[in-house]
Amino acid sequence: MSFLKLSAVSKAFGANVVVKSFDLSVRKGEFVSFLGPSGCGKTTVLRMVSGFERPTSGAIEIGGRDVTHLPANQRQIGMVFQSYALFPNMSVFGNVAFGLKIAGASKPEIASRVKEMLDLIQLGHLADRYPYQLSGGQQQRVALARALAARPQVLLLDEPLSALDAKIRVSLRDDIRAIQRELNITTIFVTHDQEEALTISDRVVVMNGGIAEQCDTPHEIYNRPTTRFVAGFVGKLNNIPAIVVDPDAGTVRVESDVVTLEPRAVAGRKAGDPIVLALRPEAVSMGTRSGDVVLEAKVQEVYFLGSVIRLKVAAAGVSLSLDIFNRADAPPPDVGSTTHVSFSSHAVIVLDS
Amino acid sequence: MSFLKLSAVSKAFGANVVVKSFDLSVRKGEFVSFLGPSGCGKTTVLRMVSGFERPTSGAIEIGGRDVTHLPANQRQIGMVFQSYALFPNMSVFGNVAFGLKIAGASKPEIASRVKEMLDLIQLGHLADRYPYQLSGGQQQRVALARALAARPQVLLLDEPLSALDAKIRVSLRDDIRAIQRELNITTIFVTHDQEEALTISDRVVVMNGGIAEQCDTPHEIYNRPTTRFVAGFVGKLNNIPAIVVDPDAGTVRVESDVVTLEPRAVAGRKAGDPIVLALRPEAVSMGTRSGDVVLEAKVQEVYFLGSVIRLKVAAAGVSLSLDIFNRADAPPPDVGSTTHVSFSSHAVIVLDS
Amino acid sequence: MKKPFPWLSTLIVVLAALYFLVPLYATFQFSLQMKRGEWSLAAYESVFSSDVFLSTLAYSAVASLAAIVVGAALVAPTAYWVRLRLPKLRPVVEFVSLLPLIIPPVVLVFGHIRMFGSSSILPLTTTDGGTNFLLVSGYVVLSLPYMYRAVDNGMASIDIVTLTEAAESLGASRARTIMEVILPNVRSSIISGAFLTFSISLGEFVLASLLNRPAFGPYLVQIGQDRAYEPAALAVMTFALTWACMGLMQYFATRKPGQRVFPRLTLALSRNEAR
Amino acid sequence: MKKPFPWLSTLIVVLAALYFLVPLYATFQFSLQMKRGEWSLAAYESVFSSDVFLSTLAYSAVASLAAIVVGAALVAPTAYWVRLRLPKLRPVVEFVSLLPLIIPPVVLVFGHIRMFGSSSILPLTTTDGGTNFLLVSGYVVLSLPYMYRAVDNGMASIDIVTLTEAAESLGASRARTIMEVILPNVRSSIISGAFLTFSISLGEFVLASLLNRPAFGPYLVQIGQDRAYEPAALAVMTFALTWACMGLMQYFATRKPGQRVFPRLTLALSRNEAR
Repeated sequence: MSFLKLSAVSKAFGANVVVKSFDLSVRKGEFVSFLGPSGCGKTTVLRMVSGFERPTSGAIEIGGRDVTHLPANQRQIGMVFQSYALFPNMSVFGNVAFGLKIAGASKPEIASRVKEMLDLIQLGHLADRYPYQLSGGQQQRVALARALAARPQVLLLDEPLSALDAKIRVSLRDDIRAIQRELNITTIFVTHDQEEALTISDRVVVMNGGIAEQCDTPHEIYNRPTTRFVAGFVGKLNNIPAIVVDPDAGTVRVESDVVTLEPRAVAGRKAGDPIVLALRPEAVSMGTRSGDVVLEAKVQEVYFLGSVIRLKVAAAGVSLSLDIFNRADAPPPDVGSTTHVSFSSHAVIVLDS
Repeated sequence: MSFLKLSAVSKAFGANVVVKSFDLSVRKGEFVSFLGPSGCGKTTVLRMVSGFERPTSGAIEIGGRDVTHLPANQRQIGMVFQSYALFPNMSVFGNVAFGLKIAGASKPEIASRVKEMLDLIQLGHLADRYPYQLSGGQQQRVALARALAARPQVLLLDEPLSALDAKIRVSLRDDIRAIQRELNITTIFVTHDQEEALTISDRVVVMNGGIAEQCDTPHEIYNRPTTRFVAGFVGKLNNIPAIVVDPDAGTVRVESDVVTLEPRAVAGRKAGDPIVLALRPEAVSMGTRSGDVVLEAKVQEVYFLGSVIRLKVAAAGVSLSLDIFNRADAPPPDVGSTTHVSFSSHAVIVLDS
Repeated sequence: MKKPFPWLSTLIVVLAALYFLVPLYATFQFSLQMKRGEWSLAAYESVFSSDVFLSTLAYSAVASLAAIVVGAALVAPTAYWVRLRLPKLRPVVEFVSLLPLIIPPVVLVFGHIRMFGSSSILPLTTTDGGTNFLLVSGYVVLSLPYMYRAVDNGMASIDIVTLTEAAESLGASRARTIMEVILPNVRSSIISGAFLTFSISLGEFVLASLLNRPAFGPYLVQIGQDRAYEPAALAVMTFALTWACMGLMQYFATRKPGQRVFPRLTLALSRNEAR
Repeated sequence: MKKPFPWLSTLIVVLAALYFLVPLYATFQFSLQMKRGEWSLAAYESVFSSDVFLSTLAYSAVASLAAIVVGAALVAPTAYWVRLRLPKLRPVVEFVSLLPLIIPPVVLVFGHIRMFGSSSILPLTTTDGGTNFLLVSGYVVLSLPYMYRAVDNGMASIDIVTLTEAAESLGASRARTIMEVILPNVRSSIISGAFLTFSISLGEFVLASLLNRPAFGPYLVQIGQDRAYEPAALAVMTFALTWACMGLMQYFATRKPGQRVFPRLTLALSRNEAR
């Protein structure tokens, strides 16, 4: 049962087609992220759902009702903006109460609902403050409470974390997710940050050039990208050139070694075809014991990121990135040292050369 | 042999002491980062090295010469600012040539040196552009070339990456490090981002309240923090409450289990003392086989970050974070499932309760 | 680097202050000397006892207030609409709003007289009401640059587009958005524009004189040519009045809900300490 | 949401345009009718053949240029120094710079006459040179708000403090920093301030008239009272001149090295497309 439904929605500004025949079904209570580079159309789709832009063609349904031609103020949406957009002339209480006042709620009703929302975002003690007296993170929490107060049908988040510092970004991200689950509210979240999208979502829609390239769970998007764009845009990818030896046996040649993959990975290719074996950095391990494919390697760079150490090694004629966990008792390998790296042939994604 | 030396440098603005008796020795060609929260005095120290602020007391030496009372324009420094600060009225060539012109270099000398610098930052083809025609990342590269063109004695970087997008931030960070190594230039880098500081530096100075809390290699800072502030500020830390059982044997009680640590970790404590066992998320593993301390745990939250999956589990009466690598063939554990987590007693940092 | 004491800039600030204050003080001193050999407020009494003073002041005050009402009613919705729906036109509208600043009022009046003179289709200058209408229109035009700038700056500081969208997403109608979200946030800008309009219109000479209106500006000039001590008293009073207007304007322009009176100074101070 | 055609705003823009254009057109038409029954430039010829026209125009032009030079020399270093070293004083300096806008020129002149009159220590009004000096000083003060705003806005847009530090870190002396980094980047702002000063001073009436100077403003008003067709011709020419000034100002104010002539319009258009 889809609660929010976009059917073949397109949007053109003049001759510039920004969104091309976009389809999406979102279940009640689901959290869906739109992820993509700037200009990919993700914000335009959100603005069409909110009613700030009108689709050139296609239809939008919320809760079974066609809202395609409904103005924004009749759609019962809650929206959170990148710039917070709190009303500067109103206190925190006034901001959160605004939607309820518009809806004609009674005074005691408003007071109790606002208190409930402020407690939810843990800012009950700041009800009398004005927006300019709050930090960015606090303002965005209030904006979230304001959007949720009037019990909207859909919550729309337009890069709500982009203006915040790294630490606050992470903590507010977790809070948004917790609140969304608690209220079971259908949510669309627009972001250009892949970590945000992967962490927070039930499903991620990866967009590019106005088209939805893939729409799936974070784990699938990351581990089984269906298009080359998704594979390159989400996460880091090592590309090892290889040549198909025997497609039926699943054997390919990497440098001078012959490696056996699952036959279905090279299905449909001919012997001698050049291909690319794509591997995530965490799928490659130091040493010889972690997989069935072992390569000789030379350490080129060591990036100490904190909990993770990212190594750049030369192997199979290319430069590979691999991630290992920091160990307090073992400093990272030295630049220039030689070692072996290994990976499991199951972890390989085969792409065209 | 220290090339840049700060001796008991202090700085007060009126009654407000921002930097307190700061000592530092930097070797020729070393890359040192100042890391700390905003207001910790890191930028003020940098500005005293550059000559934009004058120390209230103490002395600064560069290359064996006392520069404490030298104005900024006679210190032969190269500085890169957060806001790029390119001269808008000059082309890329003009910006990079500015310092050389001031130094009185000849025209052919300037032309060849500017070309060399622009090739170094891979923007040789944009010499005739003006700053407003460049992206943020390109502008900051030009600013770097401008700072290096006149062969300064010290390179000072004041949060040069803060204004850039995540992806460009990472790639420019690696480029800065590579260029710094190639030129072997003594460098001070100010940042509030711990990942930046850990990745790029030979040594990191963690600052707080105008004081250098710890000054060591990234690996030491991260794995062997000497103060509670450093332990909490750099990286994420799990805190498990425990009680000392026998300090000589190194035994402590966690919940109802007795755990044996290295005796030196609890040296100087008495039986019955409450302590905190601090652990990095990557030091805790799923399952029972990765260490000598095993705890029962229940999965509370799963954050899919991409290459790393961060789990929050309830164990030993507290909430623990632990990091595991993503596996394409095994989805992350479900929220609510029970499991075991284990860690090595060597990885534990003992802190006061 | 040490910060040398800024001699040059201090000198300039002191000179600028002297340039205002010394003439003012001289004028003030002179205004007290109407009675030979003693300090007195006689000049001020003389001014206040004049019927012409009171009537011209009242006339100009009413005309200025009318100009404020008309100006605000024209400018505020235009600026809002242009920012919301026609951002491409903003440079054009800004340009138009600046025109009155550089077209000498004389030209404006010639145009009006030609347009609405006794031989035109709409002979406004032949009646008192018509001429008053022309004067107010002229004041509206003269104050347009200041009013538009003030209101537009006010709107620039609050991101009108996103606030409008936020209010709409919460169910507010356009009218309610304007009344409860937009206007309260630019009210201080409109008020500061109003004070500027008031001070400009009150002492205006050329327009009032060419339209032959019994306004305060021509009265000031007339007195300046005929008397000795009264003009000094008038100058001092006008100065005090405009100073008060300016102070009120600053107060309203920078005030936020629940904020102190001199927030900008406080802000600058605290920003400096934070480094 | 669909965007309804903005009737209200279009109406306002059209009305505002009419308010400027119709009188201008009427004036222009009238200026061509000096010879009965035919269109001619006779009014313009009559104006240009007048010695007074040429001499007053020349006098005012020279006075305006002097005011520009003095104003820029005062304002640019002050604004730079205040931003660089005395950021706390910025609200105060801005406030002072706005004062001339709201103190009627009449008050300024009274102060001057009192201060520098025949009975004062420095009797400037008794000599031609002294009175000219007072007039130029007055123009400098009158144009202070515009000049300061223009230059200060120019400096705001380029982060003067960091650019100064960047130049210093590269070894530049303060003088070299100002000449090669600061001035080139605010030159366009100074020029646009200069054009505003020029248009304000050229047609100024009250100051010139009270100081009894042979300036263009009083000549305009005199002609307006005495003649019929010439003032119309003058008005049209003044309008054309100020329009040209304004166009040049916009051009310089928005130009960047290597940029097109109407960058702001282009910018607005491309920004809209980017969404």
